[in-house]
Amino acid sequence: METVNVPEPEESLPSTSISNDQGLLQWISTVDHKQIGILYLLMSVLFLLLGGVAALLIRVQLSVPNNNFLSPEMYNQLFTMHGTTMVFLVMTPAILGFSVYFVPLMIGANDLAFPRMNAFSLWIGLFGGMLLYFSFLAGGAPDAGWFNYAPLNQRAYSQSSGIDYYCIGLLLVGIGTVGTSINLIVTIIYYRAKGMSLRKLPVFVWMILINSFLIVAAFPPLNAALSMLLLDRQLQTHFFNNTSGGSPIVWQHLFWSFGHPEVYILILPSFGILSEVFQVYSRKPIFGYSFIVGSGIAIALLAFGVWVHHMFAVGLGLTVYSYFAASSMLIGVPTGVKVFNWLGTMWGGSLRFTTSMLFAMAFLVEFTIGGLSGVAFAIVPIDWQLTDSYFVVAHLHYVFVGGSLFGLMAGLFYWYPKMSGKMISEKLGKWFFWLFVIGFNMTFFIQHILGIKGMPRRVYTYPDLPGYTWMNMLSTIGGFLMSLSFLLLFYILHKSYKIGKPAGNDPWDAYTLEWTVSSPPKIRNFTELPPIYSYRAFRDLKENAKNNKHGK
Amino acid sequence: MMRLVIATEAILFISLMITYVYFDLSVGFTKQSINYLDIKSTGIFSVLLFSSSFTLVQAEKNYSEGKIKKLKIWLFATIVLGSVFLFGQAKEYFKLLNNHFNISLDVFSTNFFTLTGFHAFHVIIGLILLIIVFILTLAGDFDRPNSTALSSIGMYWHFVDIVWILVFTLVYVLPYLLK
Amino acid sequence: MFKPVMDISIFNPQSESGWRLYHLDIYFIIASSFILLLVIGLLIYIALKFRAKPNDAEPKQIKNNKLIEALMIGIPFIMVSFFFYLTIKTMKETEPITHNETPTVEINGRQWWWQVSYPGTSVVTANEIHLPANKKVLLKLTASDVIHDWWVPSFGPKMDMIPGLVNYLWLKIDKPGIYEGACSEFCGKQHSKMRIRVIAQTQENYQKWLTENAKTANIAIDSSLIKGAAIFQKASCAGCHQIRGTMANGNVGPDLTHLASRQTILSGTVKNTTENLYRFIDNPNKIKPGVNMPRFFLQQDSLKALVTYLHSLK
Amino acid sequence: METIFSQWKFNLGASLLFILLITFYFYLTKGKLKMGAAFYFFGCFLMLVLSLSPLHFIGMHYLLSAYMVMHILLLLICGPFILMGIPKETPNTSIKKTSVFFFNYPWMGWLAGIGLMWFWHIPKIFDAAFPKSQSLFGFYPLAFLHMLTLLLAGIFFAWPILGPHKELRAHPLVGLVYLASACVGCSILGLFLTFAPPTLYHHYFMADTFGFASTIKHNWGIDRAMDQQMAGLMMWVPCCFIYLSGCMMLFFKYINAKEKPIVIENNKLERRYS
Repeated sequence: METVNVPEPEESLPSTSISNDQGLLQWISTVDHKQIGILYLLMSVLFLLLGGVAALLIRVQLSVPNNNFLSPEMYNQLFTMHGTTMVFLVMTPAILGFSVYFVPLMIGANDLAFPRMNAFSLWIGLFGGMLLYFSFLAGGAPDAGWFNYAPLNQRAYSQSSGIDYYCIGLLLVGIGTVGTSINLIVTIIYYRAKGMSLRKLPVFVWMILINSFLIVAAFPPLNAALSMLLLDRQLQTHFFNNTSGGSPIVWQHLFWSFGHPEVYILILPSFGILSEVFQVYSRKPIFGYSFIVGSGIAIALLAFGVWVHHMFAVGLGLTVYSYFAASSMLIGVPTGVKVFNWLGTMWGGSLRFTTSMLFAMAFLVEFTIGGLSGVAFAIVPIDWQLTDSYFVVAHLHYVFVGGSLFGLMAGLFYWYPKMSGKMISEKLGKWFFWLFVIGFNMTFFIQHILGIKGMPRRVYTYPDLPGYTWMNMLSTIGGFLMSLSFLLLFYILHKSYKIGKPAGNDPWDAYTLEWTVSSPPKIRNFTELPPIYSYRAFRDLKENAKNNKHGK
Repeated sequence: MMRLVIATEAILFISLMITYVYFDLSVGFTKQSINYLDIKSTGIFSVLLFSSSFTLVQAEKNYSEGKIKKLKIWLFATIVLGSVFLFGQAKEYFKLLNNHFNISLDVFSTNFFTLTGFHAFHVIIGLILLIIVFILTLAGDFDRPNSTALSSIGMYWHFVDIVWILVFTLVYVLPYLLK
Repeated sequence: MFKPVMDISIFNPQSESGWRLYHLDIYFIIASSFILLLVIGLLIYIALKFRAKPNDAEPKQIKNNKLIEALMIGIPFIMVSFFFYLTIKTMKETEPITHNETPTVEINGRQWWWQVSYPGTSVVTANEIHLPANKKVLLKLTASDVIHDWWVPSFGPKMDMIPGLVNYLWLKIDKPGIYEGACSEFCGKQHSKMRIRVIAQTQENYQKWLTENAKTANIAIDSSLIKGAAIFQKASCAGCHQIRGTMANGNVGPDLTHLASRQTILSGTVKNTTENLYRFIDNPNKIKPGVNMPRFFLQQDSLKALVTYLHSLK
Repeated sequence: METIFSQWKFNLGASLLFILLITFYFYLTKGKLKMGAAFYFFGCFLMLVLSLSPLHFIGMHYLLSAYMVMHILLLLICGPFILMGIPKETPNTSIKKTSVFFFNYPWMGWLAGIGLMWFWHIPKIFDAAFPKSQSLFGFYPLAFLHMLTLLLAGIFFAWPILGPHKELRAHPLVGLVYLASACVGCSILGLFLTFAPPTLYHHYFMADTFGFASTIKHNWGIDRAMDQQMAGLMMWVPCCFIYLSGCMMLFFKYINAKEKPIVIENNKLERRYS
């Protein structure tokens, strides 16, 4: 008789030996992956509020032409901080939060491979974020945009110390992110439940694995670039300063060879979440498991060969452009494969329209819009027209919000019962969904047209040209709807936590291992594990049990 | 895990080296500054660094065989070799700085100091790790031959060495040969 | 005629390359709407058809279908290849390689204005770019401080202006008119107020304008102008600005030799009137925050004289 | 007038190599044709045709990018094809030994492929490797060596992935990392060529012995800078595309492989749910 043991490091995990009282001190000192996951999510919410306020101020300033609500200095700081915050301090922690929380649960492990390092990564990342915000008090936030082009990032053009804080803050955030990714890779490779080969890995875990490799490979160029920038600013070196032989183009190359993979870093986990959500609410296995995973790998590998499409207007020469156009267009293919595979998953299923499922379905539309406008940027001549216009702003928000954030929302509503132990209010959830979708599309769809009408991005104000005014006003109203919907979300989360129905272990009739344990899971996740026959281990278990019953 | 750390560090160095080569090929690069570099003494110090990889391999071998005494000797030798290399670097830096060849002089100096500085920084980290292990060994806390600590540090140390081979070739040897 | 006559939009092409890109845009819009509608259509169909009913049995567990997967990869691949072909074709046609041709105009991006000079002539002007219509011209684009970007939507492609690099752009404007655009690469505080105005003229008018502008400035003879001219030289305006034919030969700010002949000032953001000029010189930072021009605290009457002088520079 | 495309030139080196390879095959098999011989001969034949063709001529004398096409084909097409045709069962054990060697040290294969590629692109060495003028029978020892090593590197590089002994190939996921890292190595070289100044290789600045320079420059519109950029990009993008396709193939091979079913009885959890 063989029993399946929970894989565990030789020494007992630090997290499993601590006491269970939920005092604040315990949260701060925790090394338990679930608590750290929740802390990551809370960190994400904190910065979401900050970044959201920045976004609202930006929209207020842009609501009417020739507005004087914000000074240009303030406006530049705000949009820079908005972008930096949302990418590095909202999306990334949210993704890490979900992965740190659910990866061990989905692979049948009791914690990450290095629990203490996990805590360290969280706190150093948070510290980096705090440092970035400290710049507001220290004379001015960074004001050269989130990709911070040289030579505008040089001391001569940005005298305040904001950009120094940007460098140090992002270096620390980068260390934290890479640390967690390494942790996740080791966990996924070495601590899977017995019998769970890579072929039986849930798609979410696959995506996190791929994603972590992407992070490990993508952050070093950023770190190199940031170090050089810091040296340029502090020790007057000559990396990006063209007057003394440096080259502003080098910054662009280094930044985008990080920056483009970063886009995929933010979207791949959402792909993973969606794959789980679609399966469970359609009650069908994912359509084309190997294609979903394979396209993830293809995206990850291609991601490093496309960065020049951010630089099509730089004048590097048509030969270079044609090759990068090819690779950038090519990356659209695996992305499209995924979208159609999800449709295939739903086809013939028995669909339950929970809030989570609605977000997943809305994702398909919003992300297709974002993806298609992305292909437009791979087509060099179209890129020549639209890059650095409001069309880009629309595109990137459709990818980041319509893509990544919708995916994360689907994940939040899907996993909330597991994390809190309470059911989330579906009625209010749907209110939130519709408010959010309408607000989001209202804010950003119109910006495509603004871009087509020639409005450049990052302007603190604009002349009263035909069409500009009402379109910007509409966008601002949409922005307010969106923030309203976020307030509603926080209310829903809070209320459900207080008075929601108890969720039980398996409220969605789900497929993966995290639903075999109690909600919320105990500090020691697993004491027993089912045998693993496929990537839907829990479903196999329930199915076998049913068959046995009928058989008897 | 150490492999992944090395992978990410390797990419960092690749980025730095690519930047170096990029500037090396661009117009503003002041090649005459290369004459300041002292290839011979740095070459000798580099050989010492490379040999420290060998001594560390010996240390690992003795450790896995449980010969703690020999482990101590080889570890000590590695630390000494690493420190001597750092000393050599420091000497080179001081000489350069005394000749008013500092990091903000021109594009070459910028790249030179950044690249070698980053490498030296990694040597220091490696040394700190080795010293910790060494102290643990002296204290007698590191005598069971089943810890992976030493082999992980070993991997890191070899990596730092390989990086130096590349950096040394790039910054010192190639310009010297192509002069 | 202060308002530009044209509707600014990439779908209102007014140049040869503009039209080329326009066709590509249309093809792309058709293809992408097809995909988008396909996704939305399928989604709606699925949502209506496969809604869960109470006591549904578990649906059939289809895991894969090789044919559908092949189509999923194949069809997008073919579409992408088609667009790749179009990309190369359009790219080659729009931006043929330059072979040391003399550019018609050299535009230098500055924080936050455009210096415009015409190689082969002595004409230097700012912000308002005069070009001949219906003739293929080559623009030479450079920058002096940070990265700027040239973009007139009706003309098609944009092109970055990068300090230390030289970029070229071919342009053949369809017909005379005023075309508006803006700097598209974030370049600091006044990025928003860095508009572009291209004044396309017929060949004769353009030549006339060139000869007119090649002349040095009228020498101030009138007593009312002499005072202003003196202030201009004395109040260190001359250190930054050039007025050809006088002592003023600065190269930091815009050339003012024919200031009064321009329709707008401050990079195309305000009309060129005496009041606007007066208000700007009185307190530059208030009108254009962050501008490099300092405030001189001139007396009201000297300021008036200065403005009168500047406005005489036709 | 002779066009550039009619420049089929006899190449003694390549012919020698061809004969050598064929001899080697029959030496291995003691004169018999084995399974997959077609692959082997196709690889050899492709090599020969390429080296006699105008492509080789252009690559030798005018365009780095044409040379690069040759290089990629030799390294990534001919090499693997020849490897695929190498018989598994041979009277002597050299093939088996090689397989075992690459099974134990797959990185040696990597180093052979990528290292050699880098080696031949060091400007001085590159310039030395090619004849200054057309010599007798087109034989030039260094050029011969160049070709031979490239072909061998191609074979050794592919060995851990496509070696004749299936059980001695690297694990597909290891292979994935192997190819992906090779792609990085090749990208860096490609990057270097793409962005380096066009005076990198002096070889192509030599006197125009055959008089096609102006055709290439004016009719084809390829100048030195563009040529080198194209070569760099060729090394970078299509080369990586081959590697990445290999990656995807390995991945699908891995994920679609059948697994041994696990047999577990009397699981506690299972009992609870029944």
